[in-house]
Amino acid sequence: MIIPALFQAIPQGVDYVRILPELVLSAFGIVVMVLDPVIEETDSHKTLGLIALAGAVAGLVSTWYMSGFPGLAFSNEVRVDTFSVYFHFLIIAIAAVIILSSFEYMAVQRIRAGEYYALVLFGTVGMVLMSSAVELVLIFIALEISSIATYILAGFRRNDASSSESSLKYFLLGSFATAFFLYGVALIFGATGSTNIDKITQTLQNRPAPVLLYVAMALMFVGLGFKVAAAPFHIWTPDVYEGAPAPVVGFMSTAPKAAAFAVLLRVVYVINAPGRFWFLWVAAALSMTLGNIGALVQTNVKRLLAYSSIAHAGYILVAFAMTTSENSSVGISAVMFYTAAYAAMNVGAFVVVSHFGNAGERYVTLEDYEGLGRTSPILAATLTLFLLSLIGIPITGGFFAKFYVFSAALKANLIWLTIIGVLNSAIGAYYYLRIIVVMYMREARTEIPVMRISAGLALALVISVFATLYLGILPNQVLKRAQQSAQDLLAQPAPDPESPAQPPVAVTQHY
Amino acid sequence: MSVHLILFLAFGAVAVAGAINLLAQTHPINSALSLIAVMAALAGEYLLLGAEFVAAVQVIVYAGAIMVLFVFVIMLLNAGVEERTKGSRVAILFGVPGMLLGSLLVTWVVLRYSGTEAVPAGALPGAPRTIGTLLFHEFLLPFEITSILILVAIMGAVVLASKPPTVAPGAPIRRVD
Amino acid sequence: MVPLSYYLVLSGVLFACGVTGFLIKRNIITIFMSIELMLNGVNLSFVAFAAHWHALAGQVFVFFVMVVAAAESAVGLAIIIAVFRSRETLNVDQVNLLKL
Amino acid sequence: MNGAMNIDNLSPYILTLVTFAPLVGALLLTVLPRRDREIRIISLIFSLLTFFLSLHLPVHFHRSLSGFQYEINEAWISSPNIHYHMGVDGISMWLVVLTTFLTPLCVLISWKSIHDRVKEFFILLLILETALIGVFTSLDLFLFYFFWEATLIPMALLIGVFGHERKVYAAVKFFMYTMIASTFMLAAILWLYAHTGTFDFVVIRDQIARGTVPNFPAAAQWLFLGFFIAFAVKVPLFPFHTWLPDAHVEAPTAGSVLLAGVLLKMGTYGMLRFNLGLFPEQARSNAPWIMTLALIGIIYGALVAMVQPNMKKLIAYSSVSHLGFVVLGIFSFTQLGLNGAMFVMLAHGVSTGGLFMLAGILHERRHTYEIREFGGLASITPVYATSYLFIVLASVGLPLMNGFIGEFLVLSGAFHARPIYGILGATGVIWSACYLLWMYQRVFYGKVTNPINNSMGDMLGVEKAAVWPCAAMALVMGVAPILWLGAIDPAVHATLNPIAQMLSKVVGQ
Amino acid sequence: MTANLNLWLIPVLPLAGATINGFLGKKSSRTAVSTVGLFFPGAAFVWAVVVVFRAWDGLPYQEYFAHWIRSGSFTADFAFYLDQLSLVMLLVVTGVGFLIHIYSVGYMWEDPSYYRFFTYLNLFMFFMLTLILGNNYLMMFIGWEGVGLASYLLIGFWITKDSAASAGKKAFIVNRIGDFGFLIGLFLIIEHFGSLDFTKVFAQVQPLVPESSAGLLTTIGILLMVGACGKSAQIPLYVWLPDAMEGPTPVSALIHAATMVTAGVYMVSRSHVIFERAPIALTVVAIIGTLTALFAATIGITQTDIKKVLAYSTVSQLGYMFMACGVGAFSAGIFHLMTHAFFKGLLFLAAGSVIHAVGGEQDMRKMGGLRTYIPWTFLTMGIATLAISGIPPFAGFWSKDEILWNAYQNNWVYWLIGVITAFITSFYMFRLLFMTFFGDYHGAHVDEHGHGTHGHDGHGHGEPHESPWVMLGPLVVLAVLSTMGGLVGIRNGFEHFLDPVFGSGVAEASSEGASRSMEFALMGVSVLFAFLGLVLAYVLYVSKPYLPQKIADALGGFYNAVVNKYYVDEFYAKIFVKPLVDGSTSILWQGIDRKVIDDSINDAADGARRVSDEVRHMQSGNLRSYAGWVAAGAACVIAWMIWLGVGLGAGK
Repeated sequence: MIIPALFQAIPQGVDYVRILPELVLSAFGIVVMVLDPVIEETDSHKTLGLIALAGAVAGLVSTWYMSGFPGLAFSNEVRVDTFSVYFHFLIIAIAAVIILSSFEYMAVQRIRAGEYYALVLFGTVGMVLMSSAVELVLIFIALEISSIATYILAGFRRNDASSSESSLKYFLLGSFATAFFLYGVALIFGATGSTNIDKITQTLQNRPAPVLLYVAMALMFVGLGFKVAAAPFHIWTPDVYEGAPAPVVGFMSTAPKAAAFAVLLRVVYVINAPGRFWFLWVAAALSMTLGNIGALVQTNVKRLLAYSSIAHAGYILVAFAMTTSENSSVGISAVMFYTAAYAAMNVGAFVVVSHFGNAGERYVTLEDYEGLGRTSPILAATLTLFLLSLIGIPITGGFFAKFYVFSAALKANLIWLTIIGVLNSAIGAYYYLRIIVVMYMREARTEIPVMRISAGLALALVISVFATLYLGILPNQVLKRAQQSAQDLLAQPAPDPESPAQPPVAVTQHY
Repeated sequence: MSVHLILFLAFGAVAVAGAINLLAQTHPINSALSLIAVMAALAGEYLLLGAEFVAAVQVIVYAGAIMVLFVFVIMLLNAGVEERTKGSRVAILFGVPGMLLGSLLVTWVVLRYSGTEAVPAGALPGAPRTIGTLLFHEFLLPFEITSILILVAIMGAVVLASKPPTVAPGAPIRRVD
Repeated sequence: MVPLSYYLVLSGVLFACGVTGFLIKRNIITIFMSIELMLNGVNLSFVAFAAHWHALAGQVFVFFVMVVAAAESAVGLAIIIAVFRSRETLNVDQVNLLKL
Repeated sequence: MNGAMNIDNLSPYILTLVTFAPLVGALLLTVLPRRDREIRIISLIFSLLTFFLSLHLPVHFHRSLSGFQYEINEAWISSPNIHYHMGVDGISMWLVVLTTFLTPLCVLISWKSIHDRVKEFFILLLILETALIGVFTSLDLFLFYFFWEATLIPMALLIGVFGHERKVYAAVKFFMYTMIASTFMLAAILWLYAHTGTFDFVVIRDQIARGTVPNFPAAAQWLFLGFFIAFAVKVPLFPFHTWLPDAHVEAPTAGSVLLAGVLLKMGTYGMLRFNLGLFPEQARSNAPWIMTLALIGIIYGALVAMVQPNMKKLIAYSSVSHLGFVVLGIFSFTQLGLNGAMFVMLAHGVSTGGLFMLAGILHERRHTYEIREFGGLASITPVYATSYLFIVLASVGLPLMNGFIGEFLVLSGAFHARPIYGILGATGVIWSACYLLWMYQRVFYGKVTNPINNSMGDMLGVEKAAVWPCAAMALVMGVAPILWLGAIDPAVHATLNPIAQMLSKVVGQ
Repeated sequence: MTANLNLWLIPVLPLAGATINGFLGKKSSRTAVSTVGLFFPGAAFVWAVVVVFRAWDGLPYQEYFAHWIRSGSFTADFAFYLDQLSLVMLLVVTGVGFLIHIYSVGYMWEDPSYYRFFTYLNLFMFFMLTLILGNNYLMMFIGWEGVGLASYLLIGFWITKDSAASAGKKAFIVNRIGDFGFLIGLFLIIEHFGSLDFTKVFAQVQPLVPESSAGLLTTIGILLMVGACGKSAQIPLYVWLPDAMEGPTPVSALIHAATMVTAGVYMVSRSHVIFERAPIALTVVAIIGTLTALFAATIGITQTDIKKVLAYSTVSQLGYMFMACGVGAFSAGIFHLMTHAFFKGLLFLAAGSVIHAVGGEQDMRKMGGLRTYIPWTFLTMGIATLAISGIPPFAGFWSKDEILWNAYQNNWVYWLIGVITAFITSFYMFRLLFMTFFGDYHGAHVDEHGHGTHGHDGHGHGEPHESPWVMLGPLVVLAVLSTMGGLVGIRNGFEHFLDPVFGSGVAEASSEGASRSMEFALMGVSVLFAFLGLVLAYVLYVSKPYLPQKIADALGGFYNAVVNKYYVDEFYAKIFVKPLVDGSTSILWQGIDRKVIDDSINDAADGARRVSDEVRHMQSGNLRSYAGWVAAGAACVIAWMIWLGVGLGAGK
């Protein structure tokens, strides 16, 4: 009796298509992991890197394939729609670029590559799953996969005390925050009797939100706020980013954040989290202000970019503070677009930083960047483009993203938040400008060795530059996707006919 | 006062006492032992709630496996008595009051709003079999994906705990023009 | 018969103890233990709610939490070992290379 | 009312061509090897090409019509509703031509003076040109803001990379001032979009005029101020002007020329196009204090210019003074005043551009702008002295030179608005003579006080080629302003007319 | 309507000369430069004469060329207007101008920047003729400012001389102050009459009744007078003219005596329609004119620089002309303008000849006894002196008499001051003559001056010597004109000629009948005073040369004040220039710009940096602190959410 029941419950083929990217990435991750001890270390950088890259590309292809099969899978735990496809694409693309840029980094830093690439791929699995999961349990596990992978990645520069410190801080605080998140999940479960987002939504539809739900939301905000580095939970960011390897920072400042934003979007808009407005408002304002102000006097480029990532989280949060549903749709697409634009420019920036850092990441202070405009004009120009995008100067994705977010905010009549935001973006311009200033307007005091740009890094840069410019000049396609996603997300969740909904307490009949 | 309540209070008392002892002890081994006590007491609470499987796992996995790992590491690193360094005013000035405020508020909300209806002892029998069915039905994907999690953890442990390469990263690489 | 709220309060107290431990303990391993304590507190809530809602999903959740905790502890202890290697200390107040 | 009609089917792409031709040049330069001579020549070719392309505009312009011409309106981004909408009227057309006119001269004046990072310099210069032209041709507020912000970086880099001793301070100051101010404009633009659903200037203007924008009356004053602050800093209007002297002193010559010649006009153009175009009532009600600030700028700028020991700073402060005239004219709400303001913009671009080039020539030889370093140059470098005097006279506002026409019109307009404005503004004619002639005397007259100067060479061929067109243009504009005013007048009339209509409506109620 | 006169040729010809010399002169020979420089003004003069004959019956005549400014309904075009008034001016300017050009060939021959001089001089002619011929105020303003420019360039002609440059700048700036008034007057005209065309404006003014109190026309009139004060060196803006003597002497003759400085008189006369309807403005004009005449004359007494004496005399004579205008006798003013052009031009040229003769010396105390060395110069200068002193039958007599008569009819005070001034004029002019040409030569015979820096002539001087004929020729012609020029005024012939312009105004009506004898009596008085001046000068400077010093000592402080030109320059420097410069430096630039604006911005930036440093310290690096922040943040969020939840929960 059990066996047939089991078979009955085993998911159908289409279910697997709906997690195909995850499967593909995991498979490649395992291949990398298995091959690692087999291959000579000298070869492993290239070979394993290429396999990982192939995995990421395959992940992109499978995402494309998956996009043809929208719907729910695995007992309504995974939802494939434009929204999740968008984040799949984004996160896997980030991973691909990071892998590309890591070829050189791994070799220069003499880091064993096998685990690194496998961890990137596995981490990516967690992140993409976060974006498509609609079951809090699954979200939690996916979140942990992505978090643990990044904790480890942060500690990969093993000879450097700061790297392990970064890893430790990230790990302890991350777990601390995860506990809050988990507590929130528990209280949601307590408040609604379910952990499936769609069901929670249905449950909450026609009755006032219980007080417990407010507490639950508060705790979830703490956890997710930590993951996206929103003030006042941003505090770990500078230390961790400073110590972690540069490409990893590029990765973890964008991909897990994108995933966390995806979760936050689901939590905020699908569950229609009560009482969120002022929290998000304050968090947005605080993040922007603290991030920008903190960055003003930084001299370490990685740390500076860490503060900037706090500020950018703030800009993204501005778009969260929409209340009515028509504004929500703009807000959601603004978040999504901003995430993509931020990914393009920030990954690019960290790729350049990792290259300039040289062995042991020796050259990461502003002083080291003096005169780079002359010694390494192409990289300096590229970094300038990314920095301009971070400032929000036209023709870059950063500009349009900011523009879009603020236009959404004004549409929702968030006038003060918009003003705080635009003023912040003006102040923020100062510290990005400082990097440009030292690169171009100062002469090098000591000669800093600059490596030749390797092919992988060059390709990574080209992709980042292209993406930054594409999002700035022709944002239409991406915007359309984001807007479609917003529609999908906001549409009331309907049970997928292919996998019949089961009551959450199905097993209780045994009792 | 039913037996049920007495048992609840007893286990609860042990758990809280263990937790406080964890904080109070200065040697990590003592803290670890206190934590084991907490976990054991919680396993008792789980049993009261009918969660047999969970209670068992709590003892085997948590108290057994995980805490052993802790103790092992404590011994490995030869961790001694904690120094009472003054590293953080913030934690004391903001953190602890914040924690107190938060937990008081949550307690108040829980007492006031979560309903006072009693949970009968063994209200929901969580036998391993039913749990297993659930795991392979509804929670198949999380269950499977957990393997990835464990894979990651293993790899991480291997990478981080192994001795770092003795070869430091090479000297700065110069532009080859 | 024990009211649900009792369980929840106990769970909250354990969670709070965990938080306090994180705040006041200096030994990294103990701090990590405090996190485990927080997780345990949450677990109790899950089980209590599961009983309250007659939903076994809560118990399954606890199972997953334990797995995650196990994985975390593996990684966490490895990290602690790595830190100890480079810093020769387990005092968290002395792990402050990265600041400002 | 709606002036937007496509009247010239032959040239819908001309604006795109003109705007992006320099960018194409810049892109071409990026892939070229670092051979300075070729880079200079190619930049010159592209800037000249742009200039000749832009001449298409005035040549085929229908002067009797007041609306936008050479329009192109393509959807760019569907949501938000952003269009690639370009067009020029008699106001913006001349500013485009001014830009394309000055850029080749900038290339020429930089021919010898830039020897380091030549490639970067000309790339930035050409990018800047594209952005500047874009500002004047955009009719979509998003597009406008896009180009508006795009001017910042090339300019800041030109100052910061190719400037003099305190270049970094100046570049950052310039950047931050304008950046912070323009965020207010961004907020205003976004508000308009949120309430009208479009960025199209013409559509928004008509909606506002018809009163169909929700919540507009409550917000109008703030919107007006949002735009105004951005423009006022750019102009720069007292008391937002202190970035200008620093930026000018440190900037390389070509940077100063474009900064004073065109960049500042972005502010006044913005006031004319947006503050007046979109918010006529607010513009009118705010006019008194704005005109007062403009007056303070005129007098204050001139007085401070008078006592500057540094030639470039002096010219910079004179720009503050001259731009005060423009603002005064714009907010006088008279046909005369607005025509004059437009004309001052153009004239100032030409003559101050020329002055900066001349100052640059001096710096090229002596690496200083300090006036006391010089003296008696007239006997050493007669051609230079004569060219300098010519441009000085244009700037002083001698009749038959370009400066006079604009100032006269502005002042008579201001006088009409309120006599005291005209009177106080007219003191500017005294001040400008004071500071410029005094400076000229100290630099050129008397005996050669500094023996080093005896070995100074007179103007070189490229320098003549850069400065003399300015001089010639200054004269032509003074003698035949009708060539310009013919197109400006109807456009100004159209800008003013909605105001007049609206006023009569108000009075009628 | 007359046939097309091609009036445009008259200004454009000198412009062509200026252009050709300006571009090509540097590389051309002096002869070529002189040819060009003389031909074009000469041609202009010829054409002007032709125009006189062709236009005689067709006045007023207008000629339109092109649009200049069109803005809305306001237009100002390139157009010329010719009537009897401009005709007179045309002839004076081209005629005297041409003579001075000829003279300059000799005077400037040795100058290294010979071509530049002719360029500027021709340029001046262009602007002056534009000023005269313009048919609207704006065209007039072109010329008005243009002559200012030419004046600036020519005063500072010797570019290595600092004083010259300062003088040029001063002239320009003081003129600008006048122009400021002029411009505002124009704005008022535009404002109320919508045009600047003479014909259109005057047609609208014509029907207005004279204002009994200060009104629009009065305001316009006074503002125009401010402009005239600047250009024609009247109180309080006369200060630039004496300094302008730094320029080469032909320039002083042409610009600062004969033509440019009279532009103010021309402008006021041109605007007579306005002034006649604004009696208060007229009174202002008269008072300014009268006071200037007296004031400048007194300074003239004590000056020792030959050109400065002439400069103050010019200021004084211009005062006469304004006095004439102020009493409504515009034609008398113009008449004096014309005769003044003759004799003052002559005086300057002769003075130039003297300076030329003594090697650049301008101090009269170092001259003396020159009549034997330079007889022609002495002769012509003597004639001019007689003319300016108002001794019949020389030109000055007729015009000055005309003015005084008209002044007397208006108010005897004007007349009285006028006569006193005439006396002083006569005195200092003869003083000049006597000091220069009589007594013994005090100058050094060796060459001390004139080389390099002064650059006048450059050739050495042993003895004072007579100038070449190219210089003496114009002297002689002007001497003839100074002698005979006044005769056109006999029987009011000149006034009648101008009647079409000014109408048969005051002069005509009152010169009838009974007052005829009065006129003669007054004439006698003034001539008597002129002779008194002559005699006094003779006594003091020829027969008893020790007396002046005694008198000076006796007068003490007052004398010093007069010698120092009443300290007006110092006064202006102290009251206007210095506070302006110091205030701009310390209050505006260093104060407001640096201290207030920049410092507050920098303070804001520093503040941001300090805040940033504070924010940075949140990042203490201590893990437990971080957890503390997170916990505190979490507590806030929880508290807030519970507050919300409870509030909402209670509501439902």
